[in-house]
Amino acid sequence: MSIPRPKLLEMYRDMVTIRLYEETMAEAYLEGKQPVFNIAAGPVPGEMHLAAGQEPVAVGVCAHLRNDDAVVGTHRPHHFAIAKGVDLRKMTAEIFGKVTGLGRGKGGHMHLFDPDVHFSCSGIVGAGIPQAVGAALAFKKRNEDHVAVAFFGEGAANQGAFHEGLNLAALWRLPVIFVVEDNSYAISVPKSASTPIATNADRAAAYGIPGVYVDDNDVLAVYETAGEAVARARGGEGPTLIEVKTHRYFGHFQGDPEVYRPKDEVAQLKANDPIKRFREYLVQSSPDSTNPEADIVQMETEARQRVEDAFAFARESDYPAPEEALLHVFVD
Amino acid sequence: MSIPRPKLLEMYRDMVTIRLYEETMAEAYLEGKQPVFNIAAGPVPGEMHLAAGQEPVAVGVCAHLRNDDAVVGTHRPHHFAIAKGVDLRKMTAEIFGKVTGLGRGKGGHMHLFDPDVHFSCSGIVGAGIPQAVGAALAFKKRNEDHVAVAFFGEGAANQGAFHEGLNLAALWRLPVIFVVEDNSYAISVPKSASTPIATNADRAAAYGIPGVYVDDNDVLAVYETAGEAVARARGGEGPTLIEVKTHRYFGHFQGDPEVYRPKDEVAQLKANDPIKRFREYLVQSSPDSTNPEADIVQMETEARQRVEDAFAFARESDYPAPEEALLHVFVD
Amino acid sequence: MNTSRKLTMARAISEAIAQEIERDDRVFVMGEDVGIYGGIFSATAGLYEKFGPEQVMDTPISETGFIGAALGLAMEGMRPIVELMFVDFFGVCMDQIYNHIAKNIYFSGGNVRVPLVLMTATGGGYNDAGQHSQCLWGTFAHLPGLKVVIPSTPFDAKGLMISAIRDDNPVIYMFHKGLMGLGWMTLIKDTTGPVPEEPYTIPFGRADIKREGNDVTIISVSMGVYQSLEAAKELERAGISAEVIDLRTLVPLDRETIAESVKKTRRVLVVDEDYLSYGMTGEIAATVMELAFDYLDAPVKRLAVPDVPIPYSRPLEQFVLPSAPKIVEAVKELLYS
Amino acid sequence: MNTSRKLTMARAISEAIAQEIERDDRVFVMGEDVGIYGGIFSATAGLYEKFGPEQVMDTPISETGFIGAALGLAMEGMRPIVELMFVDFFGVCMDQIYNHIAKNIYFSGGNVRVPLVLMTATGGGYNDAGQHSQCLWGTFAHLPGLKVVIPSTPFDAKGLMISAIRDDNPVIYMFHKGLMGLGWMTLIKDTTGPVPEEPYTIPFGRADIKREGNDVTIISVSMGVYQSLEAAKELERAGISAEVIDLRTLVPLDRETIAESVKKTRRVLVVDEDYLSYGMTGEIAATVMELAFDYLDAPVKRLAVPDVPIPYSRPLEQFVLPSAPKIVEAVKELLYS
Ligand SMILES: Cc1ncc(C[n+]2csc(CCOP(=O)(O)OP(=O)(O)O)c2C)c(N)n1
Ligand SMILES: Cc1ncc(C[n+]2csc(CCOP(=O)(O)OP(=O)(O)O)c2C)c(N)n1
Ligand SMILES: [Mg+2]
Ligand SMILES: [Mg+2]
Repeated sequence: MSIPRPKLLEMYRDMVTIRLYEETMAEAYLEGKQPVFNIAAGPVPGEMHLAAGQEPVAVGVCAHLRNDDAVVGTHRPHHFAIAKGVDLRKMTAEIFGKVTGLGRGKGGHMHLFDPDVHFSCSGIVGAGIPQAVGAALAFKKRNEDHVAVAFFGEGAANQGAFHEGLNLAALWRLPVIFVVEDNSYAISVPKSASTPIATNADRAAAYGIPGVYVDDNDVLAVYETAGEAVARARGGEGPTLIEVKTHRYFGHFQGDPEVYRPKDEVAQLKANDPIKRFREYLVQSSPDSTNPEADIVQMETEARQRVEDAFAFARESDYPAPEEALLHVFVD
Repeated sequence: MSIPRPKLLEMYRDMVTIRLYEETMAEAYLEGKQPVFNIAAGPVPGEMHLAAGQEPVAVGVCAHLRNDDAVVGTHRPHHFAIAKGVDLRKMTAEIFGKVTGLGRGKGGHMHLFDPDVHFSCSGIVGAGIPQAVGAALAFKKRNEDHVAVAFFGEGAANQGAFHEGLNLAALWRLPVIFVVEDNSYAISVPKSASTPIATNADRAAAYGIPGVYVDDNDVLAVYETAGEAVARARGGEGPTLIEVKTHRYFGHFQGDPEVYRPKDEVAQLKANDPIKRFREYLVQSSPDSTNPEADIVQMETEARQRVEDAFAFARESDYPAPEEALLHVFVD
Repeated sequence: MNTSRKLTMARAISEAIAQEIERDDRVFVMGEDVGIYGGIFSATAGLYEKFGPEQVMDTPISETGFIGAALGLAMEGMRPIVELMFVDFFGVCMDQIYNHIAKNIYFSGGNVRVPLVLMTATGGGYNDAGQHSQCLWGTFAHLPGLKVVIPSTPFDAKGLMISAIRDDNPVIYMFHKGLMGLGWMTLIKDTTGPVPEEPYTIPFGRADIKREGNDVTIISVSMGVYQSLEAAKELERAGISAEVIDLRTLVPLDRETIAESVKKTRRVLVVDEDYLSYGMTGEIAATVMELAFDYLDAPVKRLAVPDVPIPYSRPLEQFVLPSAPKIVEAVKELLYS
Repeated sequence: MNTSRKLTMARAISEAIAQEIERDDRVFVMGEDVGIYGGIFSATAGLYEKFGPEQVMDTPISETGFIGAALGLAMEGMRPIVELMFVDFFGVCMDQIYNHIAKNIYFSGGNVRVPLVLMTATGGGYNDAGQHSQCLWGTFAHLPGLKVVIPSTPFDAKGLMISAIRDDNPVIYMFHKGLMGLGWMTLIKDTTGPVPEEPYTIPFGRADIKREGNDVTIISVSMGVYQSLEAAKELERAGISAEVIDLRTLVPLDRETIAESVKKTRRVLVVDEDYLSYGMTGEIAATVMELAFDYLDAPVKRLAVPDVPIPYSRPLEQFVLPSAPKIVEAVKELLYS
C-alpha cells in the first residue's frame, strides 16, 4: 500500500491535532478545579473522557471517509470528531457550554452532533452501534455509496446492542464498519475480566462477516485494514468488524484515581507512542533529504493553530440565555 | 451411549405426555371460540403457544436434570415444564386461570413458576437467558453441582440478552446450558431472514465455549449432546451452546393464519414425527420379543391419565375471587 | 371530506401509511412481522403486497437493533415508521427510545431532525397477562422528547398517523388492540367508523370532546373513551349529563379544552387503563387543580389500574381494568358523596 | 443508638452493605466497577478489600445480563445487591427490571421471592448532561412491583439500605450523587450526618418530617429535601413557617403523614428533581386533593424539571433544576397570590 505523502501528512496533522486538543482540554478542564477537584467547577465542568493515545484508530479509519459518510462515536468522542472533520470551533464551544456550540450548549462533551459531516455520538455504551447500522441502511435504500462507521470500546462489545447491530448489518449486507478500540479497560475493568475471548474480532464469526484484529496501535496498520473494509462496504459486500489494540493515556475520565492499573503503565506505553513513531516514519520517508522535517513541522503548526483558535473561540463565546433551556425539545 | 430401558421409557412417556397435553390444550382453547374465533373467550383465553413437534428438545435435555437444577423456559413453555416435572395439575389450573394454579391464576400460560422444581419462564423473547445465568451463578457460589438450562427459540438468538448472557456465563465459567430450539420460524419470520449464519451453534465461538448443532429432531441425539453439556457444567467446565433443529406443528399461536409457510409443510414434517420414530426404536429394541409394545403402551396410558387428570383438576377448580387481583404484588 | 365510508382502526392506520409511502419515498415501515403477516394487529395489513419488502421490512427480534437503526435512518433523512409489537416490550429497547430518539434533537440544539414514528400496541382485556396487556403511556409521557399520540377512533387514527409521519419530531403512536376492529378480538362491538379516503391531518395537542355534557367531565384516552361514552349513555338514563373528553395526545396536552370543560361541569373523573399512581390520572388531576381550582366542587376522581400488574385470569383482570359500569359508579360517587 | 459518629452517605451505604454481608452469607454486591474502584460514587468503597471478588463482583458492561442474572440469583435464594451505575442507563435493561424482577412475585401468586436490591445513582447539578443527570423515580414508581426507596441523609441511607437488603421483595434504591459526600462533588456543603455503628432498619412507607412548620408543607425527596430545608430557613426569616416532609419511599407512599400535615398548613408545594409532567409531583398533588380537598386554601403547587432533558451548560442546567431560591419564590407565590 502506497499512500501519497499529502495524505500521510494530513493524517499526521489530524493525529497531532487530536493529541494537542486532548492535552489542551485536560488543562482547561482543571481550571477552577484546584486545589480541590470539583467536577462541577470551572469553564469545562462535568465528566471528561479524553482519547490521547488512541489517535491511530480514529485517524486511520476516518482517512478513508468522505463528508457524506456517517460516523457514530462514544462517550470518548473528540478523536473521532476531529478525524471526521467536525467543526472544531463549534465543538469546543459546545464543550465549554456556549451558545455558539454544536448544540448551543445543551449537549456538552458526550453529545456532539454535526450533521454537516454526519457525526454524532452518545454517552451510553454501545448505543451508537445500531444507529450506524440505520445510517448505512439509509444509504443502501437510496443507492448511495456512502458508508457508516460505528466506533466503540472493547467494553461495549459486551452490550446487547453490539450483537443486535452486527446481526442486522450482516443480515442486510449493509455498508457499515464496526471499529472496536481495545484500550484494555472499561473504566477499571480489564478486558480479561469482561470478555472471555482474546479478541472481539473473532466475534465476526457469529455474523458471518470478516473480522480483523489490528494488534498494534499503528495508524498505517489501521489505515490499511480500514481501507479494505471501506472498499468492501462501498462495493456492496457488507460489514466488517475491526478491533484495534490501542492505549488510553489519561484516566477513564479526568479525576480517575486509576487504582486499577500499574503506576508506570502509561509511561511505558508512551515510549512507543504512535504519533512519535509516525513522525519518525515521515521523517525517514521524506522526499526532502535536506530538510525532512519541514512539511511535518508545518502540519504541527497547523494543528496547534487550529486547536488554539478553537479554544479561543470557545472562551470568547457567550453562554446561552438561561431560558434557552426550554427550547429545542422539539423542532418546529 | 447405552441408555437403560426404564429411562428410555420415561423419556417416551414424557414426549407422549407433552404431545397429548398440547393437543388437549388446543381443543380446550377452541372451546367458546367457535364459530367466531375470539381470543378472549372460552375457558382458556389469551395467547396460546403450543410446542407439539418440539418434544425431543425438552425431553432430551431435561432427562439429564435433577430436581434442584433450574430451567428457564419461554413463551412456549409447556414442553419444558412437563419435561422438568412441573406439577401438571397446578400448571393446567394456572392456564385455566384457576386459584389452584401455580400462580393462583395471575400468570397464565406464559408465566409458569414452580419453585419446587426450579422452573420459570417468561413471555419476553430472550429474557430467560440471563436469569438462567444467575441461577447457575447461585449454584457456583454455593459450591453446588446443580446446573441451569435456558431454553429459547432461534429467533431469540438475535436478542441482546443472548449475547450478554452467554458472555457472562463463559466469562465466569458457569454451569449453564443454552439450548436453542430452531423451529425455523419466529412467528412469520424464517430463520434465513433473521440470522445471517446457518446455525446459532457457531455463535459459541464468540464466547470461547463449545457449540453443537443437532440437525435432527431426534430425542436420542439431543440426549447425547445434552449429556455431554450437563456433565461439563457439573464438572465445573462451564457453559455449552446447543442448537437443535426441530419443528413446530401448530401455528405460532393458536389462531395464526400461517400465511408465511407452505400449506403442506407440516404434513410433510409429521411423516418423520419424532415420537413415532422413537416408538419404532423402542419396539425394535424391546427385550420382550413376544409383546414388544407392552411397556410402551403402558407409558402411553400413563401419559393419557396424567393429562386427563390435570385437565379435570383444572376444570373443576375455582376461579380466584376477583379481589385477589390486589394481592401478591409483594410478599410479606 | 366525505365520511360515509367506514373502516376499522387497523385499516385506517394502514391506509394512512400507504398514502404517505406513496406521497414521500422516504417513508417506509419496519418491524417484526409487519411484512407478509401484515403486523400482528394488522396495522400494516396489505402493505407488503402493495409495496414489497423494501418499504415493508420484516426484522429479527432485535428491538434495540432495529429501533436504534430507525434513529440512524431518520437522522440520515429517511422517515421510518417502526413497530414495537407490544408496548410491553419497551424494556429491551428503551435506551434507544428515550436516551436517543427522544433527546438527540435537544442535545443538538435543534440541529438534527428525528422524523420517526414508533407505532405500538397497547391494552388488555383479553387475558394476555402482565407482559402483553399494558398501556404505559404514562411512562412515555413522563420522559421529555416524544410526542405521545393515542387514537381512539378510526378517524382520529388516520389523521393522527399522517400528522405523525409528517412531523419532524419523534412520535410514539399507541393504538389499543381492542379498538383495532380485529375479527379475533371482539372487545368492542362497533369499532368501525367513518374515515375519509383522502389524506388529512389532525393537529397534536387538541383534545376532542367526544360528547358534550354539563354535570361532569370524564377525561380519558383510547379504550377509556369508549367506556366513558358507554357510561355516559347509562348516566344519561340516570339524569346525569356527562361530557367526555378524548385527550388524543398526552404530549402535547390540551390544557385549554380541559379547563373550559371543568369550569362548566365542576367535577372531573379521569379514566385510565394505565397504572394508577405516578401516571396520567395524577397529572390530569394536578392540572385540573392548577387550572380550575376555584371551580371544583369535589376533588378530581381517578379510575385506573390499581397498581398491580395485569393479571391473567378473567375475573382478576376484569377486576382491575376500568369499565363502563365502574365509570358509572365512580361518577355517581363523585356527584352524590 | 449512639449517633455521635458522622459519616457521609456513601460510607453509610457501604457500611450497611458490609454489615449485611457479615450477617448473611447470601448477601453480595455486583455491578460495574464496584470492586477495586469501589463504585463510581463510592457506594461500595472498601468492600472489595474487605470481602474480595466473590462478594464484590465486577461485571462487564452488560446490564441486561447481570441484572437479569441478579433475578436468577434471587430466585435461587441469594440476596444480591446490584448496582446500575447511573439510573439513566435503565433503558438497556428495563425489561429485566420491570417485566421480570418487578412482576415474577405477582405472576407466581406469591410463590417466589425476589430479595434483590437494585442500587442506582440519580441526579444532576454538576453538568453531566442529559444521559447522566436524571432522577427518573417517577418512572419506577409508576410501574407496580418495585419498592422505590430514596434516602436523603446518611442516617436514612443506612437504615433504608438494611431494610432493603432484608426485604424479600425487589427494591430500587436511588441515591443522589450530590448527597453522597464525595470530595469531588461539592454540591452540598455538609453532607455528613450522624450514623449509629450498629445495624438498624427504617420501615418503608414512613415519611419523615425533616422540619416542622405551620404555614406551608413542602414535600420532596432526595436533594429536594436539602433544598427545601435551606429554603425553609430563608422563609423563616420572612416570617413563614414551612414544614418539610421527606417521603423517603415513593412506593409505598405514606399518605397519612401527608394528609396530617396538609390539614395543618393548608398549602402544599411539591419539589422534585425529576421531570414535571406525569410523575411524582402530579401524583402527590392528586393525592393531597383526594385526602384533604376541603382543607386546601390554594391549589397544590409543583416545582420540578420543566419537561426538557437535562441540559449541559451551567446556566441552562441551573435554570431547569429546583433550588432553594426557587422554592422560596414558589412558596411566596403560593402564600401571597
Ligand atoms: C449502558 C452503559 N453502561 C455503563 C456506562 C458507564 N460507562 C461509561 S464509559 C464506560 C466504560 C466503557 O468502556 P469501553 O467501551 O472499553 O470504552 P473506553 O471508555 O475504554 O473508551 C462505562 C462502564 C454507560 N455509559 N452506559
Ligand atoms: C422482546 C420481545 N420481542 C418480541 C416478542 C413477540 N414474540 C413473541 S414469540 C416471538 C417469536 C419467537 O421466535 P423464537 O424465539 O424462534 O421462538 P418460537 O416462537 O419459534 O418458539 C415474538 C417475536 C416478545 N415476546 N418479546
Ligand atoms: Mg476500553
Ligand atoms: Mg422459532
